[in-house]
Amino acid sequence: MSSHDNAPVDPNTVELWDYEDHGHDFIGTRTLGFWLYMMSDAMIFAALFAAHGVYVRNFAGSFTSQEVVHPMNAIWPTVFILSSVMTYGLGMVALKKGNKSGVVNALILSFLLGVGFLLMEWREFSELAAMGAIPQMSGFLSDFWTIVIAHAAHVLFGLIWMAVMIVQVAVNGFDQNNVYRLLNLKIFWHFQAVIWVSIFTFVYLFGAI
Amino acid sequence: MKRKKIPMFLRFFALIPLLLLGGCNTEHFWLFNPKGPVAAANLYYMVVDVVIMSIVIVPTVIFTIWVISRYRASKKAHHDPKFSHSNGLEVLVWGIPIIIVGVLAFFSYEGTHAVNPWNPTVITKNPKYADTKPLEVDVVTTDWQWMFIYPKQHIAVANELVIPVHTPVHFRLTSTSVTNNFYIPQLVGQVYVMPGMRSKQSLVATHTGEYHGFSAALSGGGFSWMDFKTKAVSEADFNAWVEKVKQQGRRLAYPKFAAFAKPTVNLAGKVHYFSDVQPGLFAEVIKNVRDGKLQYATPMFLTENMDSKEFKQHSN
Amino acid sequence: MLVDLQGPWNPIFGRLGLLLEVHYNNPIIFFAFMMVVIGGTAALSWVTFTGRWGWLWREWLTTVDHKKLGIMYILVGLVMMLRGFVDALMMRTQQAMAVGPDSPGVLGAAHGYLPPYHFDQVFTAHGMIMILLAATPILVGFMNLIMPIQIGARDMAYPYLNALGLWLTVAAASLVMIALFVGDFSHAGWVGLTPLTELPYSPGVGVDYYLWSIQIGSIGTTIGAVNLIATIIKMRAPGMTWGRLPIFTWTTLASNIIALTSFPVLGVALALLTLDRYIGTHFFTADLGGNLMMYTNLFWIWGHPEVYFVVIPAFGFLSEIIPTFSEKPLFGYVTMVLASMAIAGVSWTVWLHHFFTMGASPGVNSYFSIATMLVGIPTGVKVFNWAFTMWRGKLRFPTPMLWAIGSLFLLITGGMTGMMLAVPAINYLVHNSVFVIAHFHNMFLLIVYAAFGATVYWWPKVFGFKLDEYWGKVFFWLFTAGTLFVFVPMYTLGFMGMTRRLDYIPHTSWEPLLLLEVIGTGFYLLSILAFVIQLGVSIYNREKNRVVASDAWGTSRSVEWMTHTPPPFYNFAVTPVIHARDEWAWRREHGLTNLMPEKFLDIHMPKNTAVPLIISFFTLVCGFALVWRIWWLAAATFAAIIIAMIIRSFDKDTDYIIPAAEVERMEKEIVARAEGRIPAGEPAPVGGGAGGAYASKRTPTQRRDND
Amino acid sequence: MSHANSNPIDHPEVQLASPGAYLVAYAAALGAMFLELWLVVAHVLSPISLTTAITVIALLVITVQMYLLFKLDLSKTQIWFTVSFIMTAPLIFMSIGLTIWMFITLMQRTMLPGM
Repeated sequence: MSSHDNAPVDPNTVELWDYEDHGHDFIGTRTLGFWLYMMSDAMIFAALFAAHGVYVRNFAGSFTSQEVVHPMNAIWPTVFILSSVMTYGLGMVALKKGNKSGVVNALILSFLLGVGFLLMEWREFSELAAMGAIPQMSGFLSDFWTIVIAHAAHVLFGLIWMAVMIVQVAVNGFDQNNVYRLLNLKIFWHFQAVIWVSIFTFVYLFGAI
Repeated sequence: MKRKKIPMFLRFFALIPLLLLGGCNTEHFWLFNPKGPVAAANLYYMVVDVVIMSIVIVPTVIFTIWVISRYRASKKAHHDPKFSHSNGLEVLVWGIPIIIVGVLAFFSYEGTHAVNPWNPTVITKNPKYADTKPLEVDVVTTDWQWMFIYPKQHIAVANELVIPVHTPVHFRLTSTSVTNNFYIPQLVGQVYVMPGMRSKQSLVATHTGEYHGFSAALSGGGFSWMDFKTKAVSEADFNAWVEKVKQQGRRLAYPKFAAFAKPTVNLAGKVHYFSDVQPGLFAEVIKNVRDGKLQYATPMFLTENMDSKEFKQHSN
Repeated sequence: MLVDLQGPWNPIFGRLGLLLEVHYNNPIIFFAFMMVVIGGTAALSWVTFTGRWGWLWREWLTTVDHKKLGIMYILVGLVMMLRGFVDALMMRTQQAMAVGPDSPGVLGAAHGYLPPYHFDQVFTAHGMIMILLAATPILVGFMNLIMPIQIGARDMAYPYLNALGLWLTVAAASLVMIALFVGDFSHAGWVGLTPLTELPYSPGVGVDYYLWSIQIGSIGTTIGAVNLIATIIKMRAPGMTWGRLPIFTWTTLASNIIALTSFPVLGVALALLTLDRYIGTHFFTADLGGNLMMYTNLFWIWGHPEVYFVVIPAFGFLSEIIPTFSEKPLFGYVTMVLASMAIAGVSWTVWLHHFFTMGASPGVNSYFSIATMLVGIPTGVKVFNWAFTMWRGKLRFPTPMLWAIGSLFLLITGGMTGMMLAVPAINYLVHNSVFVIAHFHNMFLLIVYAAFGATVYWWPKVFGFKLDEYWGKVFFWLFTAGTLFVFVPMYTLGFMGMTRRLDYIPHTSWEPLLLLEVIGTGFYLLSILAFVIQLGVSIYNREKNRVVASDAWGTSRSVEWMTHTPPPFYNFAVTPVIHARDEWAWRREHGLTNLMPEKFLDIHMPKNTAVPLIISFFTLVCGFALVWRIWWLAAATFAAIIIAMIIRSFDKDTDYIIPAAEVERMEKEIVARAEGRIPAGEPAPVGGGAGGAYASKRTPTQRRDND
Repeated sequence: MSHANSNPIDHPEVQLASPGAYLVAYAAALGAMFLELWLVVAHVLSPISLTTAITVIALLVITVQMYLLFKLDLSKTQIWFTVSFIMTAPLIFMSIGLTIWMFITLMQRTMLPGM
């Protein structure tokens, strides 16, 4: 591990400057940065899950988790979000083949499934509000609403992004920018599936036990 | 250059405050004058910690100063421009800190149990106090006063703590509003006093006398005035004091306590005595805080005004 | 409204009606306001009368050059540090004045001159500003400025995001400055103690200012962290393997790993508190199932790693400065890298030591105590390694080295008191006492010393002339006198049992030491004066102190000394190939110091953009609207942010290419200038800490995307 | 000049997409979620083993997703994704685990019912 190479150096042959200039891998740099952001986002959910672990039994005489959490209903948003992620994946397969209409169609399908997911969550939470289980009632309810809506907000942001990407791909095709954005959105969207698996298991199913 | 002299001279200025360390009156160093086994244990661990670290820090400082003076360019000492690695030294630089931290870890573990607020083994494992019946005191902090309730004696004192010497005192602590920190430097270290929760603390005073107690956690505007005197008195004096308070005859039930808990700054250092305290008051306070029934909002004009006229309106 | 607000609210102006009710009859605020108005007017008039608006806009406000962004980061940090220092002055004088029940009170205060809630705001602002808006921007600034050149890169991985990170930090700083005059600031300590920060106990807008400004600033820092990590991983020059990475780059990596993963947790802590205050949830309330210690927990999950986020780059500075002035390579490079990474890793397992006194079980406390002490191992290793770096060296003591050695001794004392605090049995006595304050100021001063050392060290690289040594030494010794006069008495007061955050001092025995601390702040004040004089004298004498060599100190070792001084906006005409750990020292030893490549290539550069500035402006307005609960404005500006991002995503004209011939012309001009063939007075088209002049003057010849 | 592969679709990360992996990940995740749901609804296990079982299943699903959706492996294009994930994962577990540990002990000590 010596820091200095003691072998004699011939000043005439040593390569001091990189005349080949390979440049850097533009798409790879963009996706890596987005993945790093995703790790940061994962920590947001880590903090929220840590909070969930603390508030999980703080009902304060209000609704208990069994009264609020219905995994039988929550399985349907699960089907929607996982399907949306899968169709986005198929869009990535179309991208690999350079199939523009395939990508656009997959994105539209994925978008619609995502909207379906949000509508179901909307219904679930309006029902909760109607029965009075609002976040102001107890620490547990504050936590439950926050953690699920934090995920829903991510999905909403993903849907806006997806809508923009549908236009971008339709207009500009697969240029360098669009390709890296599609890859980043893939990371973002697939990540929502991972988070939802955690929420379904650790919030909905644990809450029902 | 002539003017280069000035900064050299300034350096010695910088050392003046160090003289203070030698010259100060030790009586005011509360941390070095413990009056009970808990604070004494704290001090013991501080000394042990510093001594163990000095074993490595003192030689390091001496070595560094020696290197700085020995190898200045003007001294023309041996210069080794390639020296950047040595397995022996690497083992040394990792080994020494690991050993020191290992030893300190042992003392830390031991000390944590010795002064654990829930069960300080310096008191509970000490045969000297095994037969003494402990005194129980419930502490409730408000914005910004202290209420010390003696549940067995059915008395309560605001802003003053009186305890008998050589008797373990067990505290249960809670707050009505925000977090405070119960601290009597010469007797016992700190523990948070949290609303809706019950923390514990224990101490023994070994010398009679008056000790300063205060809240060590910021709790709003009246926080600096949250002092209380801790009077450690003899067993007989304590009993006499209890009798005296009992005769005052001011009843303390929950409604009266709720009125007491309104935001008040203890500017004048007032002490109140209550007798005939409602049993279970402490638990009722916690329950009401947890249910959101005991809560006084700090008035807006108090926090927003840059004038203490309104602040004084809230003082006793 | 969702929550019970004290005071007025209406749909158009939100809570701004409060300003009519609350009277600010305090001359301090008026004075501060006048200072800001006069300073602001002076700056703006200077820009206007010298006709520099175009220059300001082209060269600085819309730049994406990492060097300029770095300079602006440091400038923001220094300005906020001055603000934080004024807060410190007020705290020290208030405490020295308000001793004992007989102490006089002026300006409406019962004791001293600051009423309790005003004093509370002062120390809250001091803490929050010094950590998040002074230390963090200054260190991030140095990372921006130096790290890309150190790895032989043209720019950061995402120049646009880099600008966004800076301007978000500026937005956060602006929001804090607005809080000084429009409304008030939080009075609950920089950690935002719950439930004191809950709406019933903090009914005003102060805590909201605190929440939103930190939230905005921390988004900026997270963006910066993504950028810096990706740059280190992806943008290294050929041959710059991990084993050859300069040590400051390693520490940048270590500390940004911390920032990337810990700031989100702070975001969550603040967001949950925001929900409590805005819609009435029960996260950190004492009632209805809230858990007030959970905030403290989340805050310190971020807070402790954050401490190392700011200290690790300071270690990096020392590891660059000490070898240069010892004329030796750093001792134990591998060990230093491992130690930095170990500190970053262990920093995640120790946070409970900030609330040992919460009353967790002895098992929990012992675990966190021992984990905390583990940090002492890599830190001790670093101290030994620096000592062995100086051993058998050829030591010179210009100001950077003085700051570095000062920093080293501060690390030893601060480390020792830190190990004391890590033991619960000791911590119970000194937690929340001024001993703790002395300890962490000790540690932060270590960073300040290292940062001032780094400023002097890299100043010639960035600006092309050295700082004045005489005034630099005066500055150093005055500052050191300040440090000793303030913090030796403060440690002593800690042993006397004095606790922190007192606006009124009940015990008269503390008075003499408090007065000494005021003398210390006087030394600090003089030292700042010396610093200003140092800058002034150096700028006045810049031709005399001009540095033309790429290596200003003659014994520097890493790659940033391998480009022109000051570096052109493209950093390197041709990307260097790296052969050794200390590449510049290696080239010097082999006589390969010629900076002129044999041939030139096209250079690909990002174009200036105003979008980060616009987004940050909307963010600032959005933050202000949220503080005052003006919902329509908050919604409108939030939508504007999203729309600005979408519009930007359709902009394909974001880069340009400098043809090889043009690069050659500029390089030759730089060399000619260095050799004195072009008079130094001539305005430089490139250089001066970098261009952008070129970037904005010329139309792009080629776009990046040819699809 | 600066980009050897002029067609962005040829980028290795685009070429990672594979319908098989996405379909398997989809089926595995959905199947596992239904399995967990059945375990909870059917009450065939004791609460402790049920909790353990669904935790293990969820962690397995996440691992499968990490491998099949994000293609985390040690190949040249993916190594830094994997490294950053491996460095983040312990922090996630530590912040959740230590928080829950310290708050369980704190609640046992300070929030006794009726106290």
